[in-house]
Amino acid sequence: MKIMNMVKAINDALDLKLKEDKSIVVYGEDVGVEGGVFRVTEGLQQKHGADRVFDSPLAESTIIGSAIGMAVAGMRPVVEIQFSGFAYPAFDQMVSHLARMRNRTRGKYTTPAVVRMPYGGGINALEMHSESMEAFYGHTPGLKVVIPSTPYDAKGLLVSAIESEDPVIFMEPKRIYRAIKQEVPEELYSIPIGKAKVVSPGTDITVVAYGAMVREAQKAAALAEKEGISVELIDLRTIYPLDRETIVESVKKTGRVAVVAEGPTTFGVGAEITALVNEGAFLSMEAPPKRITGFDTLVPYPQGEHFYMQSPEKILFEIIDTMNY
Amino acid sequence: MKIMNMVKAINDALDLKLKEDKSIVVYGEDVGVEGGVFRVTEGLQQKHGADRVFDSPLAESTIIGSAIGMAVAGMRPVVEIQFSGFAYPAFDQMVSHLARMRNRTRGKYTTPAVVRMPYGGGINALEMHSESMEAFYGHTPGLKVVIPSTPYDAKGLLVSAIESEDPVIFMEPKRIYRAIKQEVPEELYSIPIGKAKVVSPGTDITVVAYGAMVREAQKAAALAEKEGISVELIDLRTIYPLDRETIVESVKKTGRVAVVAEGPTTFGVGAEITALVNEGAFLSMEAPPKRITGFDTLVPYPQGEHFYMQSPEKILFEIIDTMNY
Amino acid sequence: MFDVYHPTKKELFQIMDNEGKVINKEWFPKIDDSTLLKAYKELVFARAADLMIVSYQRQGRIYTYPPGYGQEAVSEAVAVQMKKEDWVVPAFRELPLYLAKGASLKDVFKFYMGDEKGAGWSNAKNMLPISVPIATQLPHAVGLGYSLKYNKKDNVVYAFVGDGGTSTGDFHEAMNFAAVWKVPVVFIVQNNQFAISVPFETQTGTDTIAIKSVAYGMPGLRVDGNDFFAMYKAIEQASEHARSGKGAVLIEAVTYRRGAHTTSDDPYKYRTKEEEELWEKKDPVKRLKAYLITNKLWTEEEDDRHIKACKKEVDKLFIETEQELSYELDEVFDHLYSELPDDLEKQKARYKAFLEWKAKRK
Amino acid sequence: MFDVYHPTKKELFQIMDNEGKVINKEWFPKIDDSTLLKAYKELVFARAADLMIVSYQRQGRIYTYPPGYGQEAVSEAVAVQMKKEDWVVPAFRELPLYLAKGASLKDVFKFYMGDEKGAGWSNAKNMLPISVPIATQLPHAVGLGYSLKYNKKDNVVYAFVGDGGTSTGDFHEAMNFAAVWKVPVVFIVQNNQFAISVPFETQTGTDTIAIKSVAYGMPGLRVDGNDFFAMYKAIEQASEHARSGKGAVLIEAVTYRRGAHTTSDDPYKYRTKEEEELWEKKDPVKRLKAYLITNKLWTEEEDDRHIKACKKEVDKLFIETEQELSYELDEVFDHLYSELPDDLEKQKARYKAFLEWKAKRK
Ligand SMILES: Cc1ncc(C[n+]2csc(CCOP(=O)(O)OP(=O)(O)O)c2C)c(N)n1
Ligand SMILES: Cc1ncc(C[n+]2csc(CCOP(=O)(O)OP(=O)(O)O)c2C)c(N)n1
Ligand SMILES: [Mg+2]
Ligand SMILES: [Mg+2]
Repeated sequence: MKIMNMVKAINDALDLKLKEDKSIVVYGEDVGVEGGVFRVTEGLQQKHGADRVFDSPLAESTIIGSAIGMAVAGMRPVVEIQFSGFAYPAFDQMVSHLARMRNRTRGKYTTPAVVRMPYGGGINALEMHSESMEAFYGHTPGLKVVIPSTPYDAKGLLVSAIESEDPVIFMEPKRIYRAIKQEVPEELYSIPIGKAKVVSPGTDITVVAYGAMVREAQKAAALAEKEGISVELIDLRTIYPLDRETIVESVKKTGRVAVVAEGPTTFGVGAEITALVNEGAFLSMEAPPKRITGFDTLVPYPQGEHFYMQSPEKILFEIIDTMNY
Repeated sequence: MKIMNMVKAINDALDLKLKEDKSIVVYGEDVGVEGGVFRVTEGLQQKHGADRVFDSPLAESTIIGSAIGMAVAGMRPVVEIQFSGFAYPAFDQMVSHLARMRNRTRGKYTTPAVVRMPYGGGINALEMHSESMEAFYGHTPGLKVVIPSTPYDAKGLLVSAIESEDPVIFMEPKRIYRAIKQEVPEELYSIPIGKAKVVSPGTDITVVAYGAMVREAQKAAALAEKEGISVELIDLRTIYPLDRETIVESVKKTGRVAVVAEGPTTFGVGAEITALVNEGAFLSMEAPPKRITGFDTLVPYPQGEHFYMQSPEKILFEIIDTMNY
Repeated sequence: MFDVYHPTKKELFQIMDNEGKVINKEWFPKIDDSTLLKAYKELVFARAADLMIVSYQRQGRIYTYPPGYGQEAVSEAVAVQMKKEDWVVPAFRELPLYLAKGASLKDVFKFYMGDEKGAGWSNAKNMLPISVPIATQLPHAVGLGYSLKYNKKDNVVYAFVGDGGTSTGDFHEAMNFAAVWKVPVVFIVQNNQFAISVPFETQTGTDTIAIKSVAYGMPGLRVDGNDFFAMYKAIEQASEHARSGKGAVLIEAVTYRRGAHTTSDDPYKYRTKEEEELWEKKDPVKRLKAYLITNKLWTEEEDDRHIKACKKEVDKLFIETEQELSYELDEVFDHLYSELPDDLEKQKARYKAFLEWKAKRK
Repeated sequence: MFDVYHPTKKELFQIMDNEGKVINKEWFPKIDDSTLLKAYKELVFARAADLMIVSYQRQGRIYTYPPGYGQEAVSEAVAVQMKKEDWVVPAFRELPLYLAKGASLKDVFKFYMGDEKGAGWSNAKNMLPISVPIATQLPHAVGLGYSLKYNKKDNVVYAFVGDGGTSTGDFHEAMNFAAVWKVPVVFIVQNNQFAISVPFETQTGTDTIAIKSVAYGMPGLRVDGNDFFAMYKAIEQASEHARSGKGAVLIEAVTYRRGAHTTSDDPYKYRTKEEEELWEKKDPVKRLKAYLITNKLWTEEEDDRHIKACKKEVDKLFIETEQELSYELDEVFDHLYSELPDDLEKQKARYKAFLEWKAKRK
């Protein structure tokens, strides 16, 4: 075991997998020489060579498009999009090809590529650097969407993503890239994609979160505890395919649910969780599911970002509201 | 009044607005000389000149990107994306600029452009020609998303879209481009964006639909009638901003709701309708909202499309199921 | 050769004239007679199939189809000299090449009859499916090229796109990546003068496509795409260049789509009969046939017989395909992921429940 | 001029050397002394501001900032000769130009302090905001150009992008549209040798950016971007071309980003001190100053005084901005749509309810 932050844990997963499997290559803007603007790929080029870890020209569509070609040819590309807000030029490649090649060719050609992208707010960044638009990818048939919330999960989930036979959009909560440190095994291990995790059990209300919001929800749960409310906190870990069962079972027990997510509310993750709870635990529901999610606005520039971001107190406010329903 | 199909009604709206307002231009691939692959812009170049109605190179990103520039400069571009499945190369321009320019500049620069795109299945087309991904746009803060279901609505809503100070994604259900004929006023009129329409009142269950699905839902409602089920059918007309009130009021009365939509279920329109009903009419709900929506798959090629598309019978099946809850 | 016909000179590389007479001996390729005849027969077969698919479409036995009529020599020039492990990245009008790569015509039929089972070319090795979104396949070609280079194979990637496709961002990005990464990709632009109704002059600001190679520091060549020998030589040179590790090449094949854009299109909205007649004279099959007959490699009688045989074969395969056609619910669900996710499992089960209900109801 | 320095010749258009000596009299532009001094003073002001913003950032008084240090002459050459109604479409390193266009330095501060109120350049006419997603602004320039042409105005659009930006699809599409539509856009590529850590050779397959103009049938010119006179002349010629209805032009301004990519970047990861020193010799402000002093238009004393005055002015404005800084909840909601949709109204109200609850709770 070694103390790692998320940056190191991801780096470690890449390093170990690069060592193990020669079909893996890692590339993207500034990924090679510089080791990424967040230093996630630091040292990997020196260790594994410039034909395996390298810089690409500034063009997201062909970063992902070329990865599709490599994957079809049997390689395992792990590409980085510098910020999720710059993935949109590649949206067509993701929606039209990355997600579709297997289905289109009845499994003859597959695209087991991983697209890593830091996402989310809270780092006082310029516009387009703080998005949480995971629902776009969750709504795209053919993709898997994974979001870790801790260094330990980041390593284990990334290993699974790389080993997955399906394309995975791997979104990294950059806000907690270095904020959480944790004991992480030095060897390879994997955490299954598609399984949520009950972070802490509780009896009064289920709170569903993922990415950087898990930590906020944990703090909120502690505050709620003081108010006599027992929160069952679930970390989604995977946005698609959703682990509906874990959530439904929890809500059957608690009768109440709140979703904490950064992205815009409408057509967002909170809506889908609401729907699945309705479909799976209708008769247990004692209050309407609560969406503690982003405004239907842009993420404000840093001066206004605090209005937009979820805080433990705001989560508590909504939990109490739901308890009082 | 004149009998028109949807193609003619849209053509009429464009023609009248082009005549009225010199700041309007209409362009896109094959829009000018040919009059569009669906003939929606037929005759407009001859009438209004090649500097106002014209063909563009094959490049969706710059079709929409250039429209942003024109709109900022005070023009009113109405651009066509040939099929909604080819809008993804322009996704970045829509998400990062079309939707954001007003907010970014605190209203100094605005982008009152209309992006028309035929969408939806049921025409036995090749891959990428049958998508219903309106949830992508509905989830994008800064856009309005409008979908007509009849010739009359198409004309009136398009006029509103062109007159709107905000950018509008105008999605046209190509499956019923020529299938429905109706009396349509020859003069200009507008239908407000953001207001749903109660197509037919009922007491047992609310069915929410839009675009080509309204017609299927109408047929289903007729079948349900025979089974003794009274359906209140609502045509959303606008995907964002949603007319939550009309739906909530209806469900308060009926206690049950089903959503009919072509797009994938997960993170789709059905989820959002479920959430808004929970939030607005929780205590009136007698059954979980039903999503009669697309599989989380690609739209199959024509031989398999019938499995994917909603039919009156399938809608009835789910309505009965919800009534029996 | 790339210097002699440098794109800045704006010359068109040709070897034979419209009557099949060799006008440029210097660059005449070395092809033995049997290969040449094979190529011609394949051309004729593809043309027969193409025309018949259009007529099946008219009969309502197939959905929308984009004919390759008039452009066949471009992809046949690749077909006849590619290696087994070379990759083909199609646009959607390269019928002779699909067949030469091992695709069964039945798969082509299935695809245009609306069945995914035809899309992946089940019998062919190393060929991507037809690309519906224009030019989006070119980045894939770069990735395939990278894999060849990475694995030190001496194969190449043949990537096709149309004149319209050169306006897209993906065209540019792929060309630039290919140049920077020095990958073995031969980009072939089939400049057939139109993108649906939009003529070349409305599509791009240059007189040629070949000149665009200059922007990538890549060899480029403007070739008469209806001149089989010129196309053959161009592909030979480009392949050699790419195969030997010197990087990518851009070939502009000047040709003409003699048919409609697709069976849903009406060309008379945007072009004239005169123009069509002009290009009829330059027809690639006609020209190669003239060469073969002049050089006593082929006769009119053989030609008639071959055409008839082709048509018969095509029709036999088509009828078989019609009979084999089937589409189960599983097809909708089972190929999207490596394992069926729970959600899809449930959605499938739900649909089956509906079918049962429906059956009972009647 | 575009023929004389045709990009296929791969020449660099220069007028003065590193010591400010005129080495190319033939193309020396006509600028009167007062305009020249104005330009120089603006350069110095922008540089002072730029350097001070970096130091404010170090002090934690501003967020991430991308310095323009070393590239100032490129945009100043536009600043000093553009017309009032000309459009400016920035990338994000054109500080002298923003100010000349009428933007207040306070807006620049606000933007980098994280306040949207600075983004729209409240006092400036016809200038788009800084473009965060690289090169995506270029299609907007085409649309602005179309509107000028459509409305028969003799204005032009100056659109900026970096060397990295030329790899994007939007760069290509915009260039192609501009060529086909013949719109009055002057595209200015600031080739500062790097895109963050990625050097020019890893970015593109050609030796120059100017050569890419050939792919669009557009005039192109490779200019020493650190040579104010060369830049001035190039912009003058390009503007004349565009203004007179002849269409777009591509200018490659060869320059160097002397600072970090942004204040979060560490250039020593990817470049050497030696390289930096090399480019220090070519610094644009230093060179213009040398010219002015040699030609007795300016003195060291005046320079010192001016720099001091600039710094004082910058600091005054910065402190004022700090004091004025404010951000209300309404700012988050009220500018997204022309009218506040119900959903946003409710979300805002809900947030206010939370704030009240929170206030009471304490
Ligand atoms: C991204 C995208 N936009 C639009 C279309 C619709 N479309 C299909 S073919 C075509 C024209 C293609 O022209 P070209 O590249 O010259 O190929 P050709 O059809 O002439 O072979 C268009 C616009 C598409 N398939 N993909
Ligand atoms: C579409 C997009 N991808 C990635 C980024 C992140 N990014 C910001 S600046 C930059 C490099 C830009 O290089 P260049 O165009 O040469 O401009 P320079 O910074 O050198 O002025 C990158 C990759 C971005 N802003 N937008
Ligand atoms: Mg074409
Ligand atoms: Mg640069």
